[in-house]
Amino acid sequence: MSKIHVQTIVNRDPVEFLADPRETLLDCLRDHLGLTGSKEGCGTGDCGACSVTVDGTLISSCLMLGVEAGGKSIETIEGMAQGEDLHPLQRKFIEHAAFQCGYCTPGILVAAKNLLEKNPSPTETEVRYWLAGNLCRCTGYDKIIRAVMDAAEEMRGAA
Amino acid sequence: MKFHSPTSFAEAVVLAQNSEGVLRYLAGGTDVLVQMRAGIVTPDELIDLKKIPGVFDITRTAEGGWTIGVGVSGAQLGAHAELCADWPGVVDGMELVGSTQVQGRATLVGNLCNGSPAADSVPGMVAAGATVSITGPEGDRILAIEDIPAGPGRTNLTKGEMITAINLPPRGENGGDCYLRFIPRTEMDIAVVGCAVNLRLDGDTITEARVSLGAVAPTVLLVQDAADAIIGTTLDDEAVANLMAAASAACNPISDKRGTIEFRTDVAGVLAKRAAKFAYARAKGEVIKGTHL
Amino acid sequence: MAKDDLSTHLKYVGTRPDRPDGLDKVTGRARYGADIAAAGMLHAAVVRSPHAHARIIKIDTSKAEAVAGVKAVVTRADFPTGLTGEDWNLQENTMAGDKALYDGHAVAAVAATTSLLAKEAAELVEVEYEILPHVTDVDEAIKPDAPVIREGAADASVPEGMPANVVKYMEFGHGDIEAGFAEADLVMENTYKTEATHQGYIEPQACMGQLGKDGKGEMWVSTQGHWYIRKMSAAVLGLEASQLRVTPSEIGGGFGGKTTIFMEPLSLALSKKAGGRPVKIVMSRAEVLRATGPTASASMDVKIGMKKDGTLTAARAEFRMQGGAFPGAPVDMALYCAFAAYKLPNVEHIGYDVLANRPKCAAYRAPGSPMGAFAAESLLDEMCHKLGLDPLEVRKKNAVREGDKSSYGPKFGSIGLIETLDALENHPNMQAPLGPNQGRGIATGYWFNHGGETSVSMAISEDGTAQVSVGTPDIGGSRASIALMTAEALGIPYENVRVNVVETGALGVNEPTHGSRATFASGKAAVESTNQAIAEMCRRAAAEWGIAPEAVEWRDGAAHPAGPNAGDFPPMSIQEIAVKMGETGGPISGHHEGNLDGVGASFGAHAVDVEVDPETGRTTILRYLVVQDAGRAIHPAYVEGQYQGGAVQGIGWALNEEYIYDDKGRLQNPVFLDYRIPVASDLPMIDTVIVEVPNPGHPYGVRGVGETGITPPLPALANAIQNAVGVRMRDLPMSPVKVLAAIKAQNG
Amino acid sequence: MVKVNLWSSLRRFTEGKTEVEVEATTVKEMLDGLKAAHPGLGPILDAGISVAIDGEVLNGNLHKAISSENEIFILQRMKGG
Repeated sequence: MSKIHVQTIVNRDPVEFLADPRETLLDCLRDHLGLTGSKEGCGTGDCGACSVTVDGTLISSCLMLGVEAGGKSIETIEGMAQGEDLHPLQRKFIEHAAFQCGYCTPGILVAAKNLLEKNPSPTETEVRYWLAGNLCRCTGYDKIIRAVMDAAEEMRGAA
Repeated sequence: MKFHSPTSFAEAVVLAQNSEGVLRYLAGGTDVLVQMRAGIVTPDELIDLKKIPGVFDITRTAEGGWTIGVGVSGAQLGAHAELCADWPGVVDGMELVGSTQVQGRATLVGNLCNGSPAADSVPGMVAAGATVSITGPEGDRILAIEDIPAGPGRTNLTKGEMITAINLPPRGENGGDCYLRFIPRTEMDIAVVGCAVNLRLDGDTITEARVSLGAVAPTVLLVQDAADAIIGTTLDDEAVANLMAAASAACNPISDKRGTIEFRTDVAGVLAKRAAKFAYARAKGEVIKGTHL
Repeated sequence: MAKDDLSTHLKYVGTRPDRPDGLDKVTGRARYGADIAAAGMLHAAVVRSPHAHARIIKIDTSKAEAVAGVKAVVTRADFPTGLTGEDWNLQENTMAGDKALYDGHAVAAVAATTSLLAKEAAELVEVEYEILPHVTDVDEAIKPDAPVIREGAADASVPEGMPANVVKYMEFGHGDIEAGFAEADLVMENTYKTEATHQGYIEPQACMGQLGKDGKGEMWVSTQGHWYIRKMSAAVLGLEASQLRVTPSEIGGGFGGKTTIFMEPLSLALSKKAGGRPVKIVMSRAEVLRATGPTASASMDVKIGMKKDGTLTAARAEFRMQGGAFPGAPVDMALYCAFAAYKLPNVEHIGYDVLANRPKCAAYRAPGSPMGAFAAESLLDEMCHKLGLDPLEVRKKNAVREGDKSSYGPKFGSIGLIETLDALENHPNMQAPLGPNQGRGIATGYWFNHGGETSVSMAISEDGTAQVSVGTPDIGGSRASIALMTAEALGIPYENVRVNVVETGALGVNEPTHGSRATFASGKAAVESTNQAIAEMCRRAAAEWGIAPEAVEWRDGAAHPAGPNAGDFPPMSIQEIAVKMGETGGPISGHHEGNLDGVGASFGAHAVDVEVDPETGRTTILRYLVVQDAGRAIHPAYVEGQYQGGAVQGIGWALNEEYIYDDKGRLQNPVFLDYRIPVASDLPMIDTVIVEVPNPGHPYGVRGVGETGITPPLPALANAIQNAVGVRMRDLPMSPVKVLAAIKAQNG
Repeated sequence: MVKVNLWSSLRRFTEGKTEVEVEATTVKEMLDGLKAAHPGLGPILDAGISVAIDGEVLNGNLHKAISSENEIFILQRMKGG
């Protein structure tokens, strides 16, 4: 089965890889680019652990083929901090104890960042519905929602 | 698996016509990839429609309706203020499909062609009176939305045929629509029952109505009896009771892991009532936002 | 020092610092089971039975083996024979032998150079089955004419003449049950059912195993307990445990489901056959749901006698549980917990562990307790309704206190049930007004907690910081809590303590992070280890000062003369001692190991307000309160996290989660789309109150908090739904379909 | 002599008694004593049980000292999630 050469931008860097057309973007990120921060929890778009943005749109990377990534700009959890400087969401997640096992955390952070870029002042309900596709089995979501709301407030103050 | 990225529908039609084995189209991909993952479908050929110019466009027609490209995602629909103002029920239906992440990819055409009787975007389009433009080896044609699904997982498109756009009619004056669905959780489930109501008022009286039900029969239903129950009324209690009865009577559901015959039949009536009330309020000019009414 | 004095002197315990592994987990850097790669690594796929119960006539692997890139195929023929007891059960579950016992049971495995290739090859393995009659429901499986899952599987506890699928039987109790019921003003009896649920950790099982012909091997694995993985894998494959080095990855949730083996030994078996190349196996979500441990399903008869004033006179429970095709349903624990909150002069328990054609159940957060509570706490509430009594008052009236005889026999040590119920009563949520179709429900829950085999080492570094090596994987912040206790004991800043979860070669045997034990047991052992290091540092200071070691005491991170008589020396700090430890006797460290005792049980009480849509049967949670006795909260934020997470798992179990089998015994919902765990928009904030009745068996009073929280939601929600719309749900889940049907039946 | 409380369905191995007395100073001696006096208990005790001593439930700890002062229950083997 012949592979397809894909050139794309990941976390602001140009990258290229050879993809079997059956491989998902998640497979390619993890297996070809070594970016294992995006996780597979279901492979069917039901858990959000593989969330990334493609040209600014939040998607499940298990529901996009790697060969569709050509010419796009992809952001993953590995690109969220600027060097050693954490994004406010990352800091607030640590501060609020907003994760236990941490497996869903990369996907939730990517999704929450995308929300705050679109809506800097979400209500609790808006945060809950935006993140409804990011399953967390450890926390009961309480501290996640608080961390997102608190990060939003801090970012509004800084803006 | 062969992967094709045609740059015109003409090219796509030729590819589809010459395809061998199992063929799937890739619009948003949110159904095809899940089916591939589950081993339900292993396509021999996959045709990605997203490199065709114009497939991401939402355009106002000369008559005041809308043409929506086959690559337009739910997120794109939801961000289109004018379209949302015209057809909130249609947009809401699409936005209920899957998560925010799925919204970033999933399309109206994909949701329609997946052929699920529970597809959330389809009742809204049926109630709106939407059509699809089709191209194929034999030329172009236009079909009503409700004529596309042939049964669970099947469509009436022939080999080599594909949808090129969704067409929504002009909203016009004093109209309103609404789609509601029932799921056990608040998000992330397949509709157990879905109902869309689209209506137009003259003063307080309903002059036109279309009522559509999802997940209560092998295909999405357009229920004339339910529409007739409210046309000519002000959606008074008696009309609502008749609407509920007509909606429930139209149901021919199955019992499965998501719901029972009895539940689906009962809740179809309840959703018809609630959707009609919201559609009526929208027709009155009220702005009612949200997909979780 | 008395415990109450202790709390006023705590500097680090009870604070909420950043967890040590926080940075790794918000940047994507933390490495979980599937995040590993190694040179020459192969990928595996597992062939699974599509049948619930079938004899395996023949397996033909030749076509799979012929595929270029396929390096090994294994079946049960590649495993040693002659195992007995639980070792045999584990082997049989890892790979089917004569029969496939449930939908999803592994029958073969393939290793190839890519995972796509492994999956393709797996489809080429041809298995010939003879389909046998099957049974998946516990009440069907216990019938005398049910299909027999395995001949002769019953243990010595089962008397002659019981149905063939009953593999364990128990009775226990005390008092005179009939006299107790005769004394009551109201006796009620009902049957309650709970469906199996899955732990639902978001990280599917994943491992990479490597095994050579010499029997030496390594494994990287997502697990709650790597010594368990080592012992079980070695047993199943006939290896020497010490030749297998197991390293735990970060773990993406376990909740009991990762305390045992499923596909892990297959990576070793495949590796050995593939010339020692490492083999990675990552389960799909469907494999997780079909073939890893869910919990048991239960059918439970409960009978309670109550006086008009709410005093309980007698109770009886007869529980039937299936935990899949193997013994091990937690019917015993369910019975122990059912009435544990109440003083009962007369009580009788009967339990049946029953085989069925379902996956082998694994532990799930307070195994058994949620089922028992659902039955007992529901019936108790129904009786309060009938007698017009306040359900909280009745619970307080009958609540057990220290020294009371428990329903399961032994007397209670220090417990905090009364304090917990008082805190619940005083919470503002209990006064919130309720509207139409809204109702409030309360319930209690109990879990024993566990000490268990524990081995911990700690060492002082040359700069006066400390490192602690523990064997309990950190699932919910235990590195932070253990670091806090170590810092407290040493009197050095929290940031100066690093806690490492180490591999099997680095410590003695550790039980998993289970039984709510990581902070209790590894924490207690870390403090004991630290005390040894402190004693050594005091000795070194004493030698420097030329005084007796007993004349030196440790406080605030430094050695001090114990009093004016000891001598007049300035304090010698940990840094001063550490920097020259090479010249004063060498490394300073401490180690503690044992089967730790001093465990403190944890009671909880929850209150939930719901609104039920009478037209659709849907339950919306308006507010939720968890009150639980933590003993002492070391890192309160992670204690709250356990309360909230446990409660929400219980909410899922109560409302929507269930295993759905079709008439062929195939699981109908092995995806998160239809296995419906709660999503963020389903829930309000989860309010918590941490009650602290210190456990005298732990240096800082810790009880362990992980498990109790999953128990009360099941009955609390049933109680709330009755108060909202008048219907009593006795069959979980209380899905909209069932609630609407009940409402319609009630309305006639 | 220590008094040991058994779960009641074990009485078919103990001539109908759920409370039995054995000569023992450790948990191990107690279990050995039980098996010697009531051989039918052997397979049950060997399959894995927990022992509650004065209310604390323990797995293992065979060498733990016990006396007639202790309240002793044999329980099903504890498991946790």
